[in-house]
Amino acid sequence: QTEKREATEETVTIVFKHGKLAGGPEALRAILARFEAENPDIKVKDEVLPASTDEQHQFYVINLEAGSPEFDVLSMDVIWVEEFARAGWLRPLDGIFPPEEREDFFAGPISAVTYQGSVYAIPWYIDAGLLYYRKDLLEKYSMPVPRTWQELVSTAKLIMEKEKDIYGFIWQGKQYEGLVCNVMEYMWSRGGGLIDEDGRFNALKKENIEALQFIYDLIHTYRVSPPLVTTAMEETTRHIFGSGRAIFMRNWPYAWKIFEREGSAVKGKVGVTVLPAFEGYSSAATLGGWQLGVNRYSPHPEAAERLVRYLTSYEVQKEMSIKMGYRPPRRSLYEDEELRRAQPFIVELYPVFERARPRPETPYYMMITQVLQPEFSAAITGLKSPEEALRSIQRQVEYILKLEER
Amino acid sequence: MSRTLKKALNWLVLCVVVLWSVAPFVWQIITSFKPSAELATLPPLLPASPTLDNYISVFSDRPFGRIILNSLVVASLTTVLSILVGSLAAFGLAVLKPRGGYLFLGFVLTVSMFPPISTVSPLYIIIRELGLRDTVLALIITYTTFSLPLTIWILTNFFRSIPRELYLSARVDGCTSFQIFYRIFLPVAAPGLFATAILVFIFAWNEFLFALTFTSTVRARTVPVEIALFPGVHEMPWAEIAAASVIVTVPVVLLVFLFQRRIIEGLTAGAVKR
Amino acid sequence: MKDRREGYRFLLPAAVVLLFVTVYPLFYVFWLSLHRRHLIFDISRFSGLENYAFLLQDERFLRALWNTVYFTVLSVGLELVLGMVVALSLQRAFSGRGIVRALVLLPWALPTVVSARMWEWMYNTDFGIINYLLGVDVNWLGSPFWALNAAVLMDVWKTTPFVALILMAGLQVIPRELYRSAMVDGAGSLYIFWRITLPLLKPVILVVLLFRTIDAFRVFDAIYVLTGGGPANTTETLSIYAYKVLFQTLQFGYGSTIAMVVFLCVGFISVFYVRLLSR
Amino acid sequence: MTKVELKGIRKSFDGTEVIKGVDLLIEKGEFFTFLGPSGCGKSTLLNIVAGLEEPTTGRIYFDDRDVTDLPPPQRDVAMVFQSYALYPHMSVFENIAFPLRVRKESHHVVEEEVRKVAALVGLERHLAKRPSQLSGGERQRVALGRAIVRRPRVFLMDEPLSNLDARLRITMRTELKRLHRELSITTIYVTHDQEEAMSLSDRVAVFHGGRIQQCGPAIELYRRPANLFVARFIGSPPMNVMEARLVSRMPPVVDVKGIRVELARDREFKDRMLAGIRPEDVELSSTPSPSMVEAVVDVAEPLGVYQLVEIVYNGSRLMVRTELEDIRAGQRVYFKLIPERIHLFDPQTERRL
Amino acid sequence: MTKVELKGIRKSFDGTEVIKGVDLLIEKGEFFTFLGPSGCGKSTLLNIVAGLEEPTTGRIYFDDRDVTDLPPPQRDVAMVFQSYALYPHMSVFENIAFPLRVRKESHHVVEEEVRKVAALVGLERHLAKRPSQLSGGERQRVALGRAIVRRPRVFLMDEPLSNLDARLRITMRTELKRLHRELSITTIYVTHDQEEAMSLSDRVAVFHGGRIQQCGPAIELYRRPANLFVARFIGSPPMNVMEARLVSRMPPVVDVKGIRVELARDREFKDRMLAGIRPEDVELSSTPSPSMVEAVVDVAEPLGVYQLVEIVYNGSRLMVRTELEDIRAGQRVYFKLIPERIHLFDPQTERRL
Ligand SMILES: Nc1ncnc2c1ncn2[C@@H]1O[C@H](COP(=O)(O)OP(=O)(O)OP(=O)(O)O)[C@@H](O)[C@H]1O
Ligand SMILES: Nc1ncnc2c1ncn2[C@@H]1O[C@H](COP(=O)(O)OP(=O)(O)OP(=O)(O)O)[C@@H](O)[C@H]1O
Ligand SMILES: [Mg+2]
Ligand SMILES: [Mg+2]
Repeated sequence: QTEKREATEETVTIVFKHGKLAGGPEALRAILARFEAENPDIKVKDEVLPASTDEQHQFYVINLEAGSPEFDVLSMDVIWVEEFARAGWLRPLDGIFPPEEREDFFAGPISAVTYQGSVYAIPWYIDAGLLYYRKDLLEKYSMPVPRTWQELVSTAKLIMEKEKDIYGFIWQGKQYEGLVCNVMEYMWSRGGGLIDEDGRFNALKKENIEALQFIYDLIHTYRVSPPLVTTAMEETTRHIFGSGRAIFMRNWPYAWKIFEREGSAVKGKVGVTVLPAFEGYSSAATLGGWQLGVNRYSPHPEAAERLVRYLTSYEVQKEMSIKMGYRPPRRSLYEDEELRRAQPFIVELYPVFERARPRPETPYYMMITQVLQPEFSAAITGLKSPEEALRSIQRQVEYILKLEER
Repeated sequence: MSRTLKKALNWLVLCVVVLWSVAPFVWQIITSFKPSAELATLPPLLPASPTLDNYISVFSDRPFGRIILNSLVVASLTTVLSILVGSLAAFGLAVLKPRGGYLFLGFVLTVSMFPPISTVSPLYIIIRELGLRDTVLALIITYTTFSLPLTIWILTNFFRSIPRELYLSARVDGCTSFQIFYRIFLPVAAPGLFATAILVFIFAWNEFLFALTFTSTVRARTVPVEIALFPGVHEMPWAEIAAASVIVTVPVVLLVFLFQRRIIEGLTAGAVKR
Repeated sequence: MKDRREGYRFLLPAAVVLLFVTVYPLFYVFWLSLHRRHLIFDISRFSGLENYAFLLQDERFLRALWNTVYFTVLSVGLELVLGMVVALSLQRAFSGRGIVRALVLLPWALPTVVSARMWEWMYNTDFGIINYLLGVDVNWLGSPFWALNAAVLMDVWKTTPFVALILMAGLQVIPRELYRSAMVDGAGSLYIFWRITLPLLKPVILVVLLFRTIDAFRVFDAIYVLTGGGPANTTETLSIYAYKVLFQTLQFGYGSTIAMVVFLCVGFISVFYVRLLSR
Repeated sequence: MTKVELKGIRKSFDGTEVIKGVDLLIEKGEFFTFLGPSGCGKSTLLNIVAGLEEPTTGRIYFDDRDVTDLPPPQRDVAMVFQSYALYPHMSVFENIAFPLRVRKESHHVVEEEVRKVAALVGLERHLAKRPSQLSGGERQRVALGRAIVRRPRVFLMDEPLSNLDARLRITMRTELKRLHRELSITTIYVTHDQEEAMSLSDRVAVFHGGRIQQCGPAIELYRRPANLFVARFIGSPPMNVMEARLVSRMPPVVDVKGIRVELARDREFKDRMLAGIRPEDVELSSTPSPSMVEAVVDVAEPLGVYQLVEIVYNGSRLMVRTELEDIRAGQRVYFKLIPERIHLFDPQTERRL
Repeated sequence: MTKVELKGIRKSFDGTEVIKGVDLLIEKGEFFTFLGPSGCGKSTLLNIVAGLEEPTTGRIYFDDRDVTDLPPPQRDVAMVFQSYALYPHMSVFENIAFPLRVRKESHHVVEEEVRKVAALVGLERHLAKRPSQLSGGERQRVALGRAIVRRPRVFLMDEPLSNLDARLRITMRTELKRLHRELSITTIYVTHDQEEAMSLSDRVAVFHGGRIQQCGPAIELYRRPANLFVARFIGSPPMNVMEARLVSRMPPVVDVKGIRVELARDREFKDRMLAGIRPEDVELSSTPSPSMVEAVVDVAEPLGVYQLVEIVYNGSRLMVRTELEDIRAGQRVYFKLIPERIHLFDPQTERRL
């Protein structure tokens, strides 16, 4: 109302918080500059958050809890939106993100931004776990791309015996959020999971035990995964794979572009596919990606909403895909000719994203994951048996969820 | 002769000790000059094509200058405040000897043992309520307080070592207590003040827990937090971290080299006398 | 007498600051620890000793407690022994002693965060200098066995100089005449060390132990930055656990309970040493 | 010149009484010394006069005016300490000027006064130096200068010479004495060195256990010590003390460990007494003589002009000071006590008889 | 009993020579003292004898055996330090027992020896105490006991009395002397106190600037100081030194600041000399006499048996020691120099003439 008029009279500055983006600060700056050109009454200041998502989360929590009006637009991991919405820190965006438009988005991210019927953020870009493999090696030993975990193990073992100094399968096993993503993929692809049909939290079940056991076996029984995976994060594994020292790798899509760069040791030798599943079950990938929302305490909500709209618009998402390699959450973009030409790789991932599953959708996810991370870590390093770990998870999470009851 | 053998052994231990102390830091310096492409290959140890890029990008990609400024402001103001309040108290304790002074000193010592983690949550709430979140002021206040026990303890020892006759003499010459404090004791204890100041400065420059908790933006973030929270996509930019580390350690290294005598004096003032 | 009364005025500013910023929060944290308090969802209700009860069956807490004790005992023990060796060898005067002392002081003076980052990089499995120099392929920070020991090593590196310097100062207070006298009386260096040096150094050793034990027990930044508490919480100390609970999910009730426990433990340690010292 | 009077001064620290009732009258311009062993309360009493400590009971008068409740600056006294208490961060000039600066005297006055005083104590050439650059004697002089510059009513000096070496102490002693003569300011001097007390003072008060044992001119204390403590404390080497019995009243004859001595009649006696004999009051000879007693030299310490000799007779030891040069340990010697120089004390009260 | 011989000892610290060539022969059982002002290298030389320092050049012989390269434990010496160097964490018993424990003597022997020594130094009742619970003199005795218990070949003592107060020093001096007589162990004693040196020693070596200035029996040094340094250093208060001119050779008459004195003929003379006159070698009188010179008393310090008096004549000052009792400052007095007690020195070389 009056704000609109004010906005036209003086420029407002809105602050946009986000994690560091691939391609350096300039690419985003260019996009924002265009936004500023289109909206002369708005200036955008973008501020980069720390590397680790845990620290980013801590930043938001501490500031939002204190009602900080110091930033307007925030980028959020999929697992935070419900928590922030439940805490009442986000502005509902139903008005600028109508149900019709949501149709065009993948189901996973939409469900992640929806809390009690309203949307609190708009998906910005999307991620999901993938299997990277060495095309050249599989061809050399004429092995097919594995469709099941067991196949992956046997293929890896076979090649490892022939090739010297090569790891079989590397993934992210350090105690952090990435580990949860990895473990969930095994559980889902075994028919398990943490939340039952009725929405109850139920970790302790046969499928989950078997999945965890399998992960443990990857390292300690089949020995296709080196022990270093228990401390590896994305870049650790990407470096190893990128220097040609591994056959298979689980990672996010970002790695592809790096492998295909000039001078890469594996340029042209890398293939990408959906993650394997257990025999008789279907493959699953953990949904990742970032959403944009508006701070409830923002002094300029209207301007902030405009920025969110802009950044999640068809055009910007397309540009970010083409120029920076980010995967758009809009299905229709995968039909876009320009994008198909520029990033054929992204387009191929469509089926993966279609099937990507969100981690447990609960406002308490961050507390729960603090339980999951160490317990999973303990299970894959053999400090605890899978059953012990899952039992412990169940007990602790129940104590957390008791908060809800009053 | 055994004397020479003993000397040789001494030298050996000495070399090992020095090497052991310095080597990690030297490695950090070397790393800071490596282009990121060379990080992942270990031999050679030295960068094949040393570069200043890491140093440049620390400042160009990040508001690192501002953060150093924050740290400088926090550390210097903390030092000044802590010395001010601490030397007053120490003078009171050591020279005027009020009844119950020992209790107070005991209280101060007890406080010095408080684990910061035990008070960080209420302090966070208090600071938030006072609207001081993410300000250097919040850090200055907490640092001053947490360095006070050290300051009081060391300065009390220093003041005690000043002959009481100086106090009596100045009294007879007509000074008030406060005049004696700043005209006689402060100047005479200058070396002690200086030693303490350096310790407090180093403490404030290095503190992490409170800084991590009470600050959230470049407005008040300090150097250790910045280094701990160095942003990167998916992984640590090791070379940049190394460069940043080298930059922020420079003041500390300078202090140590210029004033090692005083630092050691200050450190040991509390532990060894008595 | 007038002096004495005047003395209180000089103590006043310090007393006010200390009371407000350390003592009051301590009572506050105790109060918090009696609550289920969750800042994010604005939940706050009095729960008595419920948190403490849960603590006793919280495996993660027990694990953290054990880690903390292990870290404290091992690092302080090593630092004392190494510190003594360094102190004895640096004790005698030689030219360049100032520089050597400054170099030795360096690890102590570096920001903990920086040294944690340094060691994290050196410990790196693939590109770390340590594995390279040793010619091994150990996953220092990833293996549950090595991680805590790696943290201990870092701490030893960082604080041995401090211990050595204090011990050195303690050595310097021992009159040289005592050694000379013992030498003239026919005692060898080892005998002198055990019968003269060590007993005379005892008070200083106790003070060092007190400082170091307390510091090690409340360790936070070093390990927080080095490993974040992983792998599998094998390096999670009480402080880190408390911090995560407090500030990653803003559970101020339970977090305060852990913080309270840290405080109590440190209290016990101090009382123990102070007893020894005053004997 | 100021008269200082102490009336019924007592002082307790934490319940233990350190000064147990002192009454004193110090005359205008007098050089008065508190003499006593360490810890007897000399400094405490001096501090009470200065106003640095409050007496528990008792009053202090300067020229008949009660100053007990005045703080130090208003009493207008100057004090010199054993450690000199020079301000190490100030030059000699500033040290001497300090009391004037505190009083906010004009620059001109300060400059002039300091120069005058510096000339008086012989420090003109050192005004720009720091105390750490001075020798012990020069530091001493700075401390004196700082006291003099105020032209105080009373000088208080707390063992100002005891940090100096023996040789310098003698020189400074002479200088102090000369200064006092020139300035004629009432001076209270504290020392535990009897030689210093004797050489400097008009009158000396000997303290022991918080009480004045005797008060009077130094030579008086030496000649007629009021009790055993004073007798032993004054004189070096200290007086020999031996048991004595009265063997006859008329004429009075005492037996000192087997030696009979006839004493003057106007003295008091008891049956059992303690006889005090100063080493310098024994006549020694290396040749026998009928009036003398034979003894053997146990230890002989030649000290230049004279020797200290410890002789043994009859199982008793006696320290003797002699100018004879040919005395050696083991030698047979002959000695005699000088009757009028024998001091007699009551063995119970230890008072002089 | 051991004979100690030093041959051509020199010692440098960091390039500066502290001992500049010392040759000495210390006889069996002798009590020998190194006397000299602070910093002259006495302690350094003693440490060299103990083996705690190596000489830069020179050799040390014990009973003609070269011990220069032996470490301290093998030299079998015992040392007493100025600070006593008692082990604060051990009881008196353990302190004394320490040298025996090091030698791993049986418990029985240790017990017996320690008790014997404790009795000798009078510490029987204090054996269970810690050093901090003892008085200065008792600590001193513990240090002595610890040295004695080993029955060493040589005792080395580095200013063992200088931490004691004046009175106790005199007592301990006598005791030391007696102990030495009883044990007859060769003793090297270091002090800067000339009185101590004179009273204790068989022979004294006066050090200055790293060289021996004079060596001989104490009384010899007092009577015939070899140079101005020794003359001034020995005797208290120190010798007055004044310029003197030879006015006639036959008979030899010198003019000391206007006073003409005829000297014995067998002495050496120069035209210009320095005359040294000890304060005790001036005859003073309060009544005029033709052979005497008039002077005025500037300062008078009564010290019991005698007084120290500073007199002024002809613009010169002279310190005089007198037993006259009625001398006061400002008074007119008459004095005379005793010709045979005037010491003459060459003003260039400062050697005795
Ligand atoms: N501030 C004080 N508090 C408690 N006791 C004190 C204090 N000042 C002095 N005393 C005690 O009073 C006694 C007398 O002390 P004082 O300093 O007057 O002795 P002193 O005669 O000057 O001795 P010294 O010759 O050693 O200087 C001592 O036993 C001392 O311990
Ligand atoms: N270890 C050393 N290193 C360097 N110089 C030394 C050392 N020991 C002594 N000196 C120097 O040698 C000189 C003589 O010292 P020494 O201790 O022998 O003197 P001293 O005659 O015993 O004096 P004092 O009476 O003060 O004890 C001094 O100038 C001293 O500074
Ligand atoms: Mg005193
Ligand atoms: Mg010496």
